[in-house]
This record gives sequence, C-alpha cells and structure tokens, in this order.
Amino acid sequence: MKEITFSQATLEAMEEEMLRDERVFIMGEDIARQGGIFGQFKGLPQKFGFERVIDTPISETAIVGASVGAALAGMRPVADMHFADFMGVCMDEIFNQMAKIRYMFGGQTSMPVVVRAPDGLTLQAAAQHSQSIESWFLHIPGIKVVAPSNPADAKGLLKSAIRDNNPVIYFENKVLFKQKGMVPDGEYTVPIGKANVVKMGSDVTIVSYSIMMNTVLEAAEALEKDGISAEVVDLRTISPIDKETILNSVAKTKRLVVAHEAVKQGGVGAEISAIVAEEAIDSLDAPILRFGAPFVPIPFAPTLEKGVRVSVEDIVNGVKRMF
Amino acid sequence: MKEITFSQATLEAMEEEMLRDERVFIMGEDIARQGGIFGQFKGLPQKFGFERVIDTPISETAIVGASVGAALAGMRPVADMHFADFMGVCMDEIFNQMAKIRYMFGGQTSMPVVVRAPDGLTLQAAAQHSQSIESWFLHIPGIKVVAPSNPADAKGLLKSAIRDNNPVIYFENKVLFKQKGMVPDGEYTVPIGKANVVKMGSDVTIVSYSIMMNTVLEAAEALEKDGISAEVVDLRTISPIDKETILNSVAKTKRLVVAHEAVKQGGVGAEISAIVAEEAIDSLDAPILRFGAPFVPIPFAPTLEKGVRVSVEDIVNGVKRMF
Amino acid sequence: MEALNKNTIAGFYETMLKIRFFEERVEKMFIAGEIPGFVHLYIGEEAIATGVCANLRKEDYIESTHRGHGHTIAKGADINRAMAEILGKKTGFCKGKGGSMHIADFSVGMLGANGVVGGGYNLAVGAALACKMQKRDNVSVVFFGDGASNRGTFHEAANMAAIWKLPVLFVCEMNCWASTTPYRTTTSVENISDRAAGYGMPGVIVDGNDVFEVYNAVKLAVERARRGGGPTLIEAKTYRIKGHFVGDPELYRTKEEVQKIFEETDPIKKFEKKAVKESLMTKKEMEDVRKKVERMIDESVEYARNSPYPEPSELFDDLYE
Amino acid sequence: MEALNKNTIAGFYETMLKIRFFEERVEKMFIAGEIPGFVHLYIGEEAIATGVCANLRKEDYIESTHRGHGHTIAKGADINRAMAEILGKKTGFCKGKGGSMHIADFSVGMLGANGVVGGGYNLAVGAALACKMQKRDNVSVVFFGDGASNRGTFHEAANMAAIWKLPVLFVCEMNCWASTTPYRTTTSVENISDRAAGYGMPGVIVDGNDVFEVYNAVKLAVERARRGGGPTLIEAKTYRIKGHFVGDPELYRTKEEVQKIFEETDPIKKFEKKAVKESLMTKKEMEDVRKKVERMIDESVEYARNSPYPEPSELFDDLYE
Ligand SMILES: Cc1ncc(C[n+]2csc(CCOP(=O)(O)OP(=O)(O)O)c2C)c(N)n1
Ligand SMILES: Cc1ncc(C[n+]2csc(CCOP(=O)(O)OP(=O)(O)O)c2C)c(N)n1
Ligand SMILES: [Mg+2]
Ligand SMILES: [Mg+2]
Repeated sequence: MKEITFSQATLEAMEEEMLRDERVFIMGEDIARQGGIFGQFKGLPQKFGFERVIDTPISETAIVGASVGAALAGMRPVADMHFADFMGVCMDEIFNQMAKIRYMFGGQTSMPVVVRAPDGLTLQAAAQHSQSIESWFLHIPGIKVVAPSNPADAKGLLKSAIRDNNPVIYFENKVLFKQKGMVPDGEYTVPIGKANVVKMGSDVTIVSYSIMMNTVLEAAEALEKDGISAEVVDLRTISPIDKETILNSVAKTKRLVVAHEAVKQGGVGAEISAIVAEEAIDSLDAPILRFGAPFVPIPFAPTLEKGVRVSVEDIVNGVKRMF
Repeated sequence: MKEITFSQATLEAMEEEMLRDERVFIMGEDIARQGGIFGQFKGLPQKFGFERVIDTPISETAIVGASVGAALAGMRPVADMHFADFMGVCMDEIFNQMAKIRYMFGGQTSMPVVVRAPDGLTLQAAAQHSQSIESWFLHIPGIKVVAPSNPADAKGLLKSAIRDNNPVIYFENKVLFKQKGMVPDGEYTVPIGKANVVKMGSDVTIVSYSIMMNTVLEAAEALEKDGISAEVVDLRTISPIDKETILNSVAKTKRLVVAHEAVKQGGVGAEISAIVAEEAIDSLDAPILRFGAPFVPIPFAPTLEKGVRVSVEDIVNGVKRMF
Repeated sequence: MEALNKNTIAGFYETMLKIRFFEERVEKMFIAGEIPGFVHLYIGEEAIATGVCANLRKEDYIESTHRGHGHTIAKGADINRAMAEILGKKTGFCKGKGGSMHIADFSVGMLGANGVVGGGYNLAVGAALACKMQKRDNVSVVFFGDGASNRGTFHEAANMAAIWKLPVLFVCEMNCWASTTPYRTTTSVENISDRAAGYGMPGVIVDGNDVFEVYNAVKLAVERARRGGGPTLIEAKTYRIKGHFVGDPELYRTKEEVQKIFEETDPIKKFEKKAVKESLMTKKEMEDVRKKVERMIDESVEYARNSPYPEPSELFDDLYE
Repeated sequence: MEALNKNTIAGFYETMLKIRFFEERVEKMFIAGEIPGFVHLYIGEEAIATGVCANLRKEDYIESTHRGHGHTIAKGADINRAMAEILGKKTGFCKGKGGSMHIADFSVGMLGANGVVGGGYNLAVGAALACKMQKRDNVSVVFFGDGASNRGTFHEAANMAAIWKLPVLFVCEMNCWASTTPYRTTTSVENISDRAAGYGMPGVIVDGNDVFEVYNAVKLAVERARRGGGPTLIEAKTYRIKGHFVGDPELYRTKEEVQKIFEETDPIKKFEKKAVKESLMTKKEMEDVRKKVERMIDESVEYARNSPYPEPSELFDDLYE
C-alpha cells in the first residue's frame, strides 16, 4: 500500500493500461502539453508520445465522435471532456452514437470507449463549470457510468473502464483530484457494477458516491456519537446500479438515505429511492430521504454557492428525524 | 367545443399566439415549405409569411442558439427540434445557455423560448427516432417541461408555453399528433405546473403523461371492472412537478403507480416515486410501481419493439398485485 | 487517366443496377406495407457510391447516411442480408435491430447508416485516426448530403482530419435537396466543395451521375490519402429523384420537373449510352448483367421473406458485450 | 479612411487604459485571494474590444467569451459594477451570481461572457435575426478566440448568418493560444479569416494591436451590416500576454519569449508612439487620461469592496421570471 492522490491514481491506471495494451490512447483538450488542468495527465506524453496522448482542437463532437470511430476500427480510446459541463456539446455523439452502436447494429462491434468527465463544485467556478450531470447517463441504455470516491477506487475503476468492451463514462470529481488515499500495490481492478459497503451499520443505510462520500462518512461518524449506527454504501458504479447491495443493506437497517452533489430533482437519488420503494417498501421504517443540490444553477458568490452544497449537518439532522 | 386533432390544436395555438404577439415566430427544419413532418405547421407560413415560419439549415445548435439570442433581443422564438432525438446535438445550447442565462446574469433578461420536441415510439423508427428523453430536463434548473396528452391540453399548454417568460420544452408525442379530441371554443390556456386529475378514484393513484395516458386510462377502465377504482393523474407539466396534486391523491388512495413510455431507469417515474417515498411513505399501503421501457435502445424489428412498450396488461396486472 | 479494364467497367454497371433494382423493389415492398420504419431511396445517385467504393478495399471504411442502401451494396455487402435487415429479420446484418436507417456490414467495412444527419463525419475521422495509429494504409470515407454539410460536426471533423492529415474522404452527395428544402435556401456557398479551402484541403467537384468521373476523382484522392497526404472533399453533383422518404407527398416540387431532370441525369442510362458509344460493353453483355442482377434481387427478397423475425427474447442481446 | 476626430482618439486611449488598469488590478486581487473563481485577463488585447466597440451604438449587441472584461468595459459598462460582479458582490451586474466568466451588462447591449467556448456565435446570430425582424439597423458582434474557431457552432452560425444576410460581425481574437495549445497545432488554416470564403462572406485580417486598424476595418463591416449587406469575419492578430487564467503555470512557453513579443505588440505603447509621432494627443493629455483612469479603477475597487455579498436567501431569486 502507498499513499497517493486521486490524480496520481488515475495516472497510474492510465500508465498501466497503456503499457498493457497499445490500442489504448487518450485525447482531449490541453491534456498533453501541460499535463491536464488537474495534473491528471502529467508525464504521460513523455512516456507514450504525443501520438498516444493527444492535444485536440476545441471540438468536443470530434473528440467523442472520433473516439467512437477509432473504437470501430480497433482502438480503445479514452476521451477527456475537460469539464463534465461540456458534455452537452457532444451529447449526440454520446447518446445516439456511442451508446447505441453496438446494440443497433446487432452486436457487430464492441465499443471500448472511456469518457473521462471531471465534475462537481470547485471554488466558485459558477454555473457552467460546476455541474454534476451523471443522472442523465443513468437513463441511457448502452453505457455504463462510474464515479469513484477515493484514490484506490479511482485507479481500479479506471482500469476496469479501459478494459471494458462497452462505453464507460468515468466521472471524476475536481476537488477529489487532490485528495490522498491508500492505494494497493501492484495490479488490481475494481469491478464495474459492484457497490462497496465502506462502513457497516445497523440503523440506517446511507448511499452515496464520489465526493459526497466524504460528507456522508463524516455524518456517519457524528451519528455514531449520537448512538445511530449508519451503514454507508459507496455506489462506485451509477449504471448499472448494484441493487442487491442496496436492498440487502436496507433489509437490515430499515432506513434509507441517498446523498449526492448533483441537483436533487431527477438525480441518481431518485432512482435509488424508487428502486427501494418498489422492491422493499415493506422493510422500511421511515421515509426515504434524498440529499442533493436545490433546483437552481450554481451561483458564483461564495455566500450563495454555499446554499447549493449538501452539508454534514443536513445529513445528520435528516437522519435524526428518521427515528 | 369542437373535435380536432392534436396537430390541429397545436396549429391553433401557434396561430392565435402569433396573431396576439408579433414577437412570436418559429424556426426549424422542414417546417414551412411542406408544413412539417406531422402536418403540425400546415398553412402557417401562408398566414404569417416565411419570415415568421422559417425553414432553417440542418443546424440544431444554430436553431436553439439563435432562438436564445433572439429572445435576448426581444423576440419570443419557438424552436422546432424535428425529433426530440436530435436534442443531444444542441444540448449545450439548451442546458448551458437557455436554461442558465436568466439566472446567471442575475435576472437581467427574460428567456421566452419554447422548444418543441416531437418524441416517442412510432412504427419502427428504431433507436435514433423513437426516444422519450424528458427526464433529462427534469434535472435542469431554469427550464420548464410540459408534455400534453390530448388536443385540448396541447393547445392550452402550447399557448401557456409561448406566453411564459421562461424557457419551456414542449414534448409532443408523434403518434398523438393524429389523435382527435374535443377542444374548447375560444381563448383559453392550460396553466404550466398544474397536474390534472382526469379520473377520480379511491384505491390507487396512477400518474402518467403524454401518450401513456391512453394506456393508463384503458387500464383504469379494465381495473374498474375488477372492482379497483383508480384515480388517474395527468401530469401535464413534468417540471416543475405538481407535488401537491400527487400527494393529495396518494393520501386518499394509499397506492401509487407511475407510467411513461421513456426508459424506466432514471425516468420521471423515479422522481415521482421518490417524492412520495420521501414525503408520504406512511400513507402507502403498497410498493410504488413504475412502468417504463426496459433498459435497452429501441430496436427496429416489430417483434422486438413490442418488448419496449408498456401495455395495458402490464399496468392492470401490476396494480392487481398491489392488493 | 489510364484506361479501365473491362471487369472494372462491368463492375460499375452491375453495382449500379444492383442498387437500382434493390431500391425499386424496396419501394414496392414499402408501399405494399411489407417494410416497417422509414426508408430513404438512393435511386438516381447510384454512380456515387459505385464510383467511390470501386476504389476501396474491404479493410477501408465507409460511414453512411440515412440513405444508406446504395453505400452498403457498393461496399460489397451481401444483398440477402441487406434485404433481410430492411425487413427487420433475424438474418439481417443487425439481426433486425437496425432496419434501413441503421444498416451496416462491419465485415466489409461498412460502419453503418446513421439516423442522425451529420453523425458520421467524426466517426470516419476516428476510423482514419485508427488506421494512422495502426500504421495501416487504409482510408475512411464519409458520405454526406448537402443538407448535412451545414451541421457543425462537418467543421470539427474537417479541421481535425486536415490538421492531423488523416486518410479521410469527405464525399458530398449534392442532390440539391435536404428533405423539403432546396440547398440554395440554406447553404451559403454555391458549391459545398468551396468550403474545403477553409480547412486547407483540396475540394473537387465531379458529375455525380457519371460513374467514371466519380471513380477517377476518388482514385486520386484515395491514393493521396493512402500515402499520408491527408483528406479531400469531393462534391458529387446529382439530384434526388425520389421523395425524401418513401411516402413523401413532395408538395415542394412537381413530378414533371423531377422527371425531366432524371431523363438527363440517370447515371445508369448515362453509363449505357457511353458503354455503347465507346464499345465498353455490348448490349448483350449489359442484358446479361441485368438478368443476373434481377435474379439476385429476387433471391434476396425470397431470402428476406423466408427469414424469421427475431424472437422477443432477443430484446436484450447485444446491449453490452 | 477619413481622419478621426480628437474625441474618438482620446476615447481609444481611455478605453484601452481602463481595460489595462482594470485587469492589472484584477490580477493582483486574484493573487491576493480577494477574487474567487476563474479569471482570464485581456491584457495585450485591448485594441480589439476598443476598436470594435467604438463603432457600436448602445443598442447594438455583443456576445463575449470567457475573457470578457475587456469587451464589457469597451461596450460602455460601468466599471464599478463590473468590479463588483467579479468580486461576487450584490451590486454587480449579475448580483454576484455570474462572476468573471459570466459578466454581462444588458443595459449597454453586452449580452454576456460565456463559460462555454464557442457558445456565443449562435446567440449573436439570433440577436441579429431579431434586429432584422424588428427592422432595426442594429448589429450584433461575437468575439471568439482562435481556439473557439474550431467549434462546430462557428460553422452553423456563420452559414446561417450568411444565408440570411444577418448583421453579424464575427471578430476572431487570434492570440495564438488556446489555453496551453498553440493554434498551429489544432487549426488547419493559416488564417481563421480564410474560412470566411466558405460561407460567402468577406474575411478581413487586421493588426489586432493597432486600435486604428481595428476601428477602420470594423467600421466598414458595421456599415455594410447595417445596410443589410450581411456578416463579415474579421480576424484581429494579437498575442496572449498573460497565462490562460490567473495562476496558469505556463509550462508551455517561457516568460522571456512572451515578454519579447509584448515589447512589440503592446497596443497601448503602440498607440502612444503613434499619438506622439502624428500629434494626435500630447504627452500631457495622455498623462491626464492615465491619472483619470487610475482614479476610476481605484474607485471601482473601493465600490466593489464596500459592496455586500448577496444574502443566502437570494439563492432562488431570478431563477424564473
Ligand atoms: C441531426 C438531425 N437533424 C435532422 C434530421 C432529420 N432529417 C433526416 S434526413 C434530412 C435531410 C438530409 O438532407 P441531406 O443531408 O441533403 O441528405 P439527402 O436526404 O438529400 O440524401 C433531415 C433534415 C436528422 N435525421 N438528424
Ligand atoms: C466547449 C468548451 N470546451 C472547452 C473549454 C475549456 N476552455 C476554456 S478557455 C479555452 C481556450 C480558449 O481558447 P481561445 O478560444 O483561443 O480563447 P483565448 O483563451 O485565447 O482568448 C478552453 C479550451 C470550454 N470552456 N468550453
Ligand atoms: Mg440532399
Ligand atoms: Mg486564443
């Protein structure tokens, strides 16, 4: 084990997978020359050449479209989105091409494309540079969606994503990039589709993912002091959802909370809540609580931005009301 | 009252609003010269000129982007998307520009744009011409989303959408265009944000919208024969959701079903289920059922396409299992 | 231009007829209600796909459009399976999941029709990028319409292909119409190929109704691309003879006007005239090809009709690998 | 070109200085931690916004970029409220909801900076379409970078503006860099203006460091646009002197190389030299303007600092009307 940052963990994953398989390459804006806006590509071009770590024009439809085309011709592209906020530019390429090609052509091809999308709030980046839009992709058959919460998962999930023969969107939180954590030595992957029970508990299940895991774990600790034992589930994969782990946990704790940084309305929390309300409502002893951003674009001013963040207190207070 | 088609109802709405306010105009692909792919613009250019009913290049980013710009400069544009499936092309214009401009500029402008988006399954149009993607927009603060289920609402909601000073996405189902229904004489609007209890009942609340209302009403009739009294709520507006009407109905019936043609996972049904699971779980006597398309792109072959449709039997059987 | 050999010439004729007869049959079957979905016919534009694909190897790629039957056939796809796909049968290339608008035969490098106008450009660029990275001398061709030329994806793809000198051919099928809209009302240049200069790539205009002219222009561009010389934009001038899709009421033009144009532009008649005049093929030879192709089409219809629909249980097959 | 009157010339100087001093102050305050978010500076490019906007009326529109302070000031926005917005204060144009990347002053036709590169083109086209429909002789200008020129939105906007002859000016700020990327590595033409021909519109190159040249070229284009003559693409050659954003480590170039270029390109020095040489302004007059502008900037900082942040309770204000 060693302690490295989330950003370094993604770098190790890229490096190992690029060494392992020469079909793997990455392209995006401003990734090669300066090593990426969050340092997440630093040194890669020096190791693999500017032909496999490619600075592109500002052309998101071409970045994703050409990744799809390269996959059709036998490569395994990783496309960097710079900020998840720009995925609207190439949404057609993502949902009408990348997601559907294998299925609509009857399985004639695989589609091993990874789309890396840095998301989330970072200090006052405002309405167009702070978003978390993973829930759109939950609604799109044909793609998988992951969102690691720590360096070890960041590495393991990125490796799995690159090896997957299906399109995977890899949401990486902008603030998490700097976060340190223990990462196993040597080769390992984290499977796509499996949630992780990071803390066992008996009174309430808290499901979360990505940076909100920090908040949720803090909340769980605070709750512990008040005698409430929270089981914390890190979703890791947003689509396909690991229903089993969630349902097992809820069967035990009889209470469910879901939290994410994304807007609450229409967020991932809605789907998880609805799954439980459909398949395990009888085991519930309390309403299903969801925490997410209020229904408003991200404002710039610090005093306002605070209002869109889910806090430890929000969760602690919410959970307490369930008893 | 008179009986007209859904398509004619939208035409009446356009005509009345274009007469009422000369700032209203419409642009899109193939709308003027031939009257639209579903006849929904027939005769409009003859009445208002090809300058107010504008055939555009195949340039969806320009259609929505220019609509946004025209709104900034005092017009009230209606942008036609041809098929809702193409909204991915201009998703950035929709969610980063249209939805956010008023808010992120501190209310300096209004944003009276209507985006018309024909959606849904129609005979074997396959993966890229059959989609219902309204739930993405539920997750986007700053826009409103409506989806009428009948000619009267089609007219009233389109008129409200055009008069609204905020962006409204108007999903109109491709099969519904041909459906006839009674429409009030004279001037009227249907308010955005209010659901409609179209059938009173006491045993179960069925929430739906757009074309799925046909299925749901048939199911309600069949259930009636079996002694189950269903209250049917036509959502009409998908965002903002009319929580109150839903919660009032569920308080009475103690059972909730949500049905839509869109993919179930991450669909509008998830949000509605989650609202009730959060705010009214104690009043429930049964799991919350959701009906939507399975998690797969729309296949072409008739034998397969059938498998993505929610049927009357699905709903009837599902509801029966709740008792 | 060097003289073409007899087989190549006979191949032109056979391919064009295959497309024509295939499409005529599809039209009939659609009208009879035997084909579901939307169908866009390639009739009158056969010389383009034929002349382009005659320059391609199996390992070269094409990205097609919503009007994709002609491209599919010209690239060498089996017409039985093509017909089966259009009927939604399990034996089709896409096991019935695609239909006309999503026909594709990856085994011959036909990477798919596309229901999204302008959706193919960047995919072709990516396939060409792969060829370059893999150090193969293959090329990738994207067909697109005059209407599609106004999509932003054209710009991004053209710039990327040009700056990276990728082996891509942008083949514009200028058929003067985008659905109900004449190109002059939506397109700010006289020729789509005028836009090539804006990307530092050659722009070439050819008579898209003359298979020889198409073939020769594409040959140069393909050779250049294989040598690492980068992309070319080729604009093939033609005319859309049929409605935008089968069933189009065509309120925006008259049958007479179209028929008159077709008299002069029909690429098959044009070929036949030239073949006779320049003694490239005898009438007998041409008649033999006709008969052969007619038989092939009959067979494909029979094959498709006799094929089963996919089972409902196959719904989830091929979603993920 | 007709001779410019003294006020216009003094106006050039004042506006350029306003931008320069404003930006220098913003840079300092950002480094000191007083400004949140991302800040992109316009230093070295002042002649462009200044020369363009000097041709515009209040009722004309501009669409700006992520690098929007210069455009805002040149269009005549109040600098107190501009500074306040950048600090996230309630008295800012956007009540603190926008910040640097979303600065806008609709009261003077500044329709907004844009965090999406290439997001402004079509908005400008729409504003121009509105002018045309309303039979006003106003114009709409979209500023964009060399990097932004490769977005597909450019293509769609340029084509639409040209085919409808809309009063739009596409003003490319060719500062040789898109973030860390030199334009030659991503852009397939020597000059962005070479792309104008592909839309049937005039393409003009000007020295973007010479406010007079910018002014004169834009004057012609604006007059043409007002008369219904349609859009023009103007490429102003300049150089990005500062990092992409404040805090950019600039690993991709050396300070020396940039400094050397700036010696030659600094539009303010260039103006001053010319002003002296051609006796357009005296040294004393220039010194007076400098002092006045310094005072204005001081005041704006004071105004902004003394302004309150928005109250948390204002979070939902302005979401819907
Ligand atoms: C992105 C997108 N916008 C609109 C459409 C609807 N549409 C289908 S074909 C077509 C016209 C295409 O014209 P052109 O590119 O000239 O090709 P042609 O049909 O003439 O072969 C349109 C508008 C679409 N399929 N995709
Ligand atoms: C659609 C989109 N892609 C990428 C970015 C990230 N980004 C912000 S500024 C920039 C470079 C812009 O370069 P250019 O257009 O030349 O403008 P300049 O910064 O030189 O003024 C990039 C890549 C963005 N904001 N939006
Ligand atoms: Mg065409
Ligand atoms: Mg630049």
